Amino acid sequence: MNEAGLHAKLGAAGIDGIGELDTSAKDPFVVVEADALVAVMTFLRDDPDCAMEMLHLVTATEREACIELAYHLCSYQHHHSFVVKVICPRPEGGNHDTWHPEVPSVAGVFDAADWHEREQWDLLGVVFAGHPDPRRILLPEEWIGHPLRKDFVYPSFLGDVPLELDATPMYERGPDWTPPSSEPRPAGEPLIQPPSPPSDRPHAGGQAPAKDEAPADAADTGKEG
Amino acid sequence: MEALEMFTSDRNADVYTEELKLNLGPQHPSTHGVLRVELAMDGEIITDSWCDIGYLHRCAEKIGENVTYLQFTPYTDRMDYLASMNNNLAWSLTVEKLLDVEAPERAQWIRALVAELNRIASHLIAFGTYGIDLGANTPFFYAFRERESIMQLLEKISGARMLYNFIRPGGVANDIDDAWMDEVSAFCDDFEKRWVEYNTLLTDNFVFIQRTANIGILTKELALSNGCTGPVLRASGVKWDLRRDVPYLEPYDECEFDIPVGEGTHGTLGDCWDRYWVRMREMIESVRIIRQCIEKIPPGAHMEKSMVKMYKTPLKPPPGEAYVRCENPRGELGFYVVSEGGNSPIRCRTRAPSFCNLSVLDKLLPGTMLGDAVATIGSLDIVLGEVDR
Amino acid sequence: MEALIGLFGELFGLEGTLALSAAYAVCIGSILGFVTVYSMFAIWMERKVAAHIQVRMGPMVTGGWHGWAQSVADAVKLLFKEDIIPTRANAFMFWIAPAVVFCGVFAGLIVVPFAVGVQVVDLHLGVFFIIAIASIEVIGVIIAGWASNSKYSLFGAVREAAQVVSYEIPTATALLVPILVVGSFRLNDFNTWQAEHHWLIFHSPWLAMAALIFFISSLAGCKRAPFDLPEAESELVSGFHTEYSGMRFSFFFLEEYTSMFVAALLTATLWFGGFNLPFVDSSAWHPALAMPIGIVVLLAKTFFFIFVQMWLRWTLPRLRVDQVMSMGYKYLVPWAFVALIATAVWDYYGWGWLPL
Amino acid sequence: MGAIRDYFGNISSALTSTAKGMGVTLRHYRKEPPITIQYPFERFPVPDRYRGLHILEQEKCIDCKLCAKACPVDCIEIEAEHHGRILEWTQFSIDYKKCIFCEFCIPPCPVDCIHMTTEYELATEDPDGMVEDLLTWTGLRPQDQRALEEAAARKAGKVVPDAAASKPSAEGTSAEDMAAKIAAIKARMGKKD
Amino acid sequence: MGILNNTLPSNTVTDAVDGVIGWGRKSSIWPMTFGIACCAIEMMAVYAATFDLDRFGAGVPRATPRQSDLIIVPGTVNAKMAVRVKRLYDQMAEPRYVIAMGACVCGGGPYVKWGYNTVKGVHKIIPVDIFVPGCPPRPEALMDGILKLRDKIGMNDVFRRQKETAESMNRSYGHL
Repeated sequence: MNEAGLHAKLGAAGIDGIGELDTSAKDPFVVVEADALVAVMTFLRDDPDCAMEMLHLVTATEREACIELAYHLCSYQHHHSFVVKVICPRPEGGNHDTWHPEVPSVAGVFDAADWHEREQWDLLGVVFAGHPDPRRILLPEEWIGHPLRKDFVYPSFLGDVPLELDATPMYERGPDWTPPSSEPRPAGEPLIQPPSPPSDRPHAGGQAPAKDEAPADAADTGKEG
Repeated sequence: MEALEMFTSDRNADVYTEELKLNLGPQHPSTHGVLRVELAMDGEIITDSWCDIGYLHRCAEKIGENVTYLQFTPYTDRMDYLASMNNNLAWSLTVEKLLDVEAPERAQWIRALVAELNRIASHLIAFGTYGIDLGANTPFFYAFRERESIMQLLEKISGARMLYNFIRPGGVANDIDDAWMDEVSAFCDDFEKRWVEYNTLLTDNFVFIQRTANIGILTKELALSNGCTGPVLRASGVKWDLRRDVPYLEPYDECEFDIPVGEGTHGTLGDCWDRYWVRMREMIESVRIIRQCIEKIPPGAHMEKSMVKMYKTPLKPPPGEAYVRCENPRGELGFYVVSEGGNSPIRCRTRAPSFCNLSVLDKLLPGTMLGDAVATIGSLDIVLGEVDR
Repeated sequence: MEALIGLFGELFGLEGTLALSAAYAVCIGSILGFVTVYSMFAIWMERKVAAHIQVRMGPMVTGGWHGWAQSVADAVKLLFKEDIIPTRANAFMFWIAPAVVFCGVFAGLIVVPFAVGVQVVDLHLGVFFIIAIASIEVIGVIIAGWASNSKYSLFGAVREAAQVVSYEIPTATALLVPILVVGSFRLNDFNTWQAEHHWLIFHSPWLAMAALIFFISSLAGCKRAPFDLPEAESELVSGFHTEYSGMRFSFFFLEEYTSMFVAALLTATLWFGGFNLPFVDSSAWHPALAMPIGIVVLLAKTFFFIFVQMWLRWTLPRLRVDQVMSMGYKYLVPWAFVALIATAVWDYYGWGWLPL
Repeated sequence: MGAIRDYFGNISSALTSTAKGMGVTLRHYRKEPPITIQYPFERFPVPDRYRGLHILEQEKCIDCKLCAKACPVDCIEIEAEHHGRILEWTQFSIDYKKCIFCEFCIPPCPVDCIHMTTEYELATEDPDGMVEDLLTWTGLRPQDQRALEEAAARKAGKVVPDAAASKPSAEGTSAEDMAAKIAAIKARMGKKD
Repeated sequence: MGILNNTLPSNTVTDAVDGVIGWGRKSSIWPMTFGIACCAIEMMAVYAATFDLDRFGAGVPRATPRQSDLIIVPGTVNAKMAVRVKRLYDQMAEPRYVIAMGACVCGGGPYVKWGYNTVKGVHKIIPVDIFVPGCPPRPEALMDGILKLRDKIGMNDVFRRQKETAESMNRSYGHL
C-alpha cells in the first residue's frame, strides 16, 4: 500500500484531528493533532492492512514558528512506510528556557519510543506526557538547557569539569578555586559566545579567486570570526 | 498454622539480605566502550538492570546543523566507527535524495563493494570481542589479522585506515583499479578458509555453545516493538534485510545473496548464539556479494559530474526533508535531514541501529547471571559512538 | 635434608637444633629462590606461548634475546610501584591476605621429591599434605576479596570459595586412584614404584581417566582457564585482586604460577613416572649423575603439563559459574569415584591393560 | 533415555570440540609464523594515497583561503600580506589537535599547492606542540624583498645600488629538500590519477 | 621522605638504582583496558597481532586501574565521562602515565567548536605525558608515542613527578 492508501485507511478509521496528506514532500506525511496521536499510532500498529510493527524514529525539529515532531513508521509485512507529524506552534517569545512543547507519549504503543522520546526531551526539551521514565538520557542529569535548540547557550563548566578550550586544567587550580557554575547564569549572555550561525560562516558562497586575479584583491576575503 | 507462620516469618526476618547493586562500566572490559549498566544482583543472578548511556555523547546532531552537507561526511564516520563506509553511504544517499541526484552506476558498484568489505571488518570485531567477553582471547587476534587485511585494502583506495570519508555525496572519492580488485578477491579466498577455522575454534566449541545458547532470548515481538534491526532482528526469525527488500543500491538488486536468519540451532530462537551465528554467516554472504561486484562492475565515472563543484561551493539542497535507511552491519541506519535551503540542514537526525538494539537490554538481563549479562551485551554488538552520537 | 644437616655439622660444627634450623633456612631459601625464578620464567613462557598461538611475537625488546628479561623488568616495576590500601578496606586483612595465599601454595613444595634425595621433608603423607596445605590458599583469597571492600572482589572471592571447595572432591578422589595402586601416600614411593613397574598412566584405562580428571580439576584449583572465574577479567574486572597493586598483587601472580607448577608436578610424579626416564633404568646410577638428570627429567615433564595448561587457556572460552559447579558435581565427581572403584576391582583381579 | 544420551553426548562433544580447538591453536603455534611488523625496526608500506601530514608548495600558494573554508573543523590558519603579486607570509599552520585528515582541503585548491604526505608520526610531550607550520620560509623571500625595495625606490626616483646575489638564500637547503619532497608527491599524484 | 620528594643526592649508588628502576618501569608498562571511542579500535589494533605492543612488554592490559601503569585515553571525553576518567586516574598507583590518543583528547579535535558537551583535551582533567594527535592515529603513531614515553620514563629520576608537580597534585587531590 502506498502513502495515499494508508492515509485513506487512516481517514476511514474515524479518528478526529487527522490532516491532509502532504504529497509534495519526498516522503509524504500526514499531520495529526497532538490529541489524536496515540489513537493514530495504535490504529496504524493494529490494523492488519497497515501493520506498522516498527517505530523507526521520533524526531523533533525546531523551526522558526514551531517544533515539529515526525514519527517514521514502517511495516515489515507489507514493505511500506509512513510518516506522521505533530506540530507544536511556538508561543510568543518562547525560547528554550521557557517553552517546552507537550505531546502525548507513544511509549505505551511502541517500546521503541521510550528511548527516542527521552532523547528528544534531553536534546530539544519536548515534554512527552505520560512517558514512563522522563529522565535525560544522553546528557548528565545536572545539565541545564536543551542543546539542540537554536538559542542554546554553551556552558563553560559542568560541575567542575571545564568545557572551554582555554580553561585551566583541573589539577592546576588553586586551593581556593570555586566552580563558576554556582553563580546564576546571566540571562541572554552566554558564557561562551555561541558560534556564528551557519549563513555567516566563511564557507558560505566562498568563491575561488581566478588564477590570474590580482592577489591584492584576495586579501579581503580573509577569514571572519 | 499461626505458629508455623510466625516461625517462617521469624526465620525470614533473621536472615539479613541485601540487594547488591553492581555497577558495570563505563570502564569495564566487556561493555564495548563506555556503556554503563547498573545491575541489581541477588547472588550471581541479576534481578534488575538499568542502562545508562551518554558517556560518548559528541553532539553530532548539533554539528550537523552547523556544518555544510559535505563537511558532515567525516562526522558520520565517527558515529559507527567500525563501519564508517556504511555510514558515509547512508549520509551520501540522504544528501542525494535531497538534491535529486543519483550516483553514477560505477560509483554504486564501488559503494556496494566497499560497504560489504567494511561489513566484514565490522563483524570481525564483533566476533573477536565476543570471544574476549567469553574468556577466549585467541579469536580476537585471528579476527584482527583478517581485519587488518581489509583495512589495508580500504586504505589503498581511500587513504585512511579506519575513518575513510570515501563515499561522498555524488559518488566515491577515488576510482578503483583492477589490481586492487584482484587483491580483494585474493583476500576473499583466504578469508573463506579462515572462516572455517573460526568455527572450529569458537563457534562449535562446547563451552561456547553452553555459554551462549538459551541465553538472552529476544522474541520476535519484543524485537519488533523495540525497533531492533539488523542481525539482532534477523536472529529472532524475521527475514528482513533492506539490501534485499528495499535495494538502495543497484548491485543489491542484481547480486545473489542469502539473508541468514536465526534458526535456534542450539537452543531457543533468538538467543545469543543465534545472533552470533547470523553475523558469522553474513560475513560469508558479504564475500559472495563482493565476488559478484568484482565480476560485474561496469566502467564509467566514479563521481557525478555536477557534484564535483561541492568541494568549492557548498551544496544547497532545496527546502524539504529526506529520510533514508541503509542496512548497516548493526542494523538500519537512518538519516532524517530537514533542509530549509541553506548551506546546512536545520535538523540532522540519526537513527542509530545500536541505540535501538541497546534499548532492549534492560528487558533481556533480569533473571540471567552475571556471566550471561556480558554475553548478552556482547551479542547485541553495540558501538557506543553510535548509541550516543 | 639429612645430608644438609650432616654437611653443616662438618663444615661449621653446628649441631642439634641449630643445624636443623640452618638446614631449614637453606632449604626454604632455595625453594623460595626457585619459585621466584620459576615464576618469572613461567610468566615469560606464558607470554611467548600465547603470542605464538596468536601469530604474534610476544616480548622481544626487553633484555635483548626474545625479551628474556621481561619478567625481571615486571618484577622490578612491581617492586617499586606504589602500594595502595583503599581507605575503606580492612587494612590488616588486606595486608595479610597475599601472604596467606602464597604460603599455602609454597608449603606444598616442601614434600616434593625433585630427584633422588632432593627433597626437604620426605613425609609419609606427602600427597595428603599437598592437598591439605593448598586449601589454605582459598582462605587467603576470601580474606583478600572481603577485605578489599569492593563488590567485584567479593564476587571473585565467593566464586573462588565455591569453586575450589567443590573441586577439592574430584581432585582428592582422583589422587586416591594411583595411591590405591601404589599403596602409599609418600611421593617418593611413586617414583620407586614407577621405576620398578611402569608409568601409572599405562596401568589401566581408569588411571588414565583419573589423570584426566585430576588435570581438569587441578585447573579449577589453580584458577586457570576455562575455570578462571574468580578473576574473570571480562566479568569481574580482576576478581578478588581488583584492589591490589604493586608487590601485593605480584604475590597473587606468584601464587597462580606456583600452584600451576604444583599441579603439573603432581601429574608428572603420580602418573608420568616422576623423575624416571622412560625405558631407562636409572636406579643403578651414581647419585651424582642421577640427581641432575632426575631434576631435568621431572622439570621437563612438569613444563610440558604447564604448557598444556597454557595451551588450554588460550583456546577455550570461560565457563559460567553454575556450569563450573555442574561440571564438577555432575561429571568429575561421579567419574572420579567410578575410576576409584574400577581400579580397586581391576587390581583385585590383577588385570593388565597394556603389555607392560 | 534422552537425559542419559545428553549426558554422554555432552562429555563427548566437550572433549572432541576442545580437542579440535586445541588443534587449531596448535597449528597456529607450530606452523603459522608471526605476522608481526616490528614497528620501529620495520614498517608497513604506507599506500601512496595515504592521508597523512600536509605539505605546502609555498611558491604556488595564492592565499585564497579556500582550504581553510573547506575545512570542517577550522584547523587551518592562514595569514599573509599582499604586495601586488608578492605575498608576505606570516602564518600557514595546521592545528593537528583538530585536524581529522578528511582531505577536504585538497580538492578546492585552485593552484593545487597543498598536498598530503604519508608521514604520520606526531607524538609529542608538548600540549601546544601539535600545530605544524607549513611555511618553509616566513615573510618574504630575499629576491621578493629586493624586488619590492627596488619598486619602492623606483617610485621615489632613486637609483638602486645593484646588490643582487650578494647573499645566498639561507633557506637554500631546506628549499631543495622541499622541492625534492614535492616532486616525489607529484610523482605519486600522477600515479594516483 | 627523600624518595617521595625527590631530594636524594645524586651519586653512583642512586644513579645505578635509578637506572635499574627506570629500566624496569619503561620495560613493563602495563596499560589499562580502557576504550572510549574510535581510537580504542586502533588501540586494540596495536595490541593485536600485526603490531603487537607486547614486544615492548606493554601487552598485559589490566582491567583494573590499581595494577596498570599507563592509561591511554582513546577517544572523546565528554562532561559525563570526564569525572570517570579523573577517578580512574586517581585510582591508579604511582608511577602512572597518561597518553592522550587522538585529536579529541589532545585538544578537542573535530568537536572543539560545536561540541557543547566535550572536554577540549583531556589535559584539562588529568596531567598528560604524551600527546598522540591524529584522527585516529595510525597504530604506528601510537606506538611511536609509547616509545617516546619509554624514553621519557627511562630518563627520569626515582619519582617521575618533579617536586612542584607533586605539590600541585597534592593540593588538588589531597593525597599522593
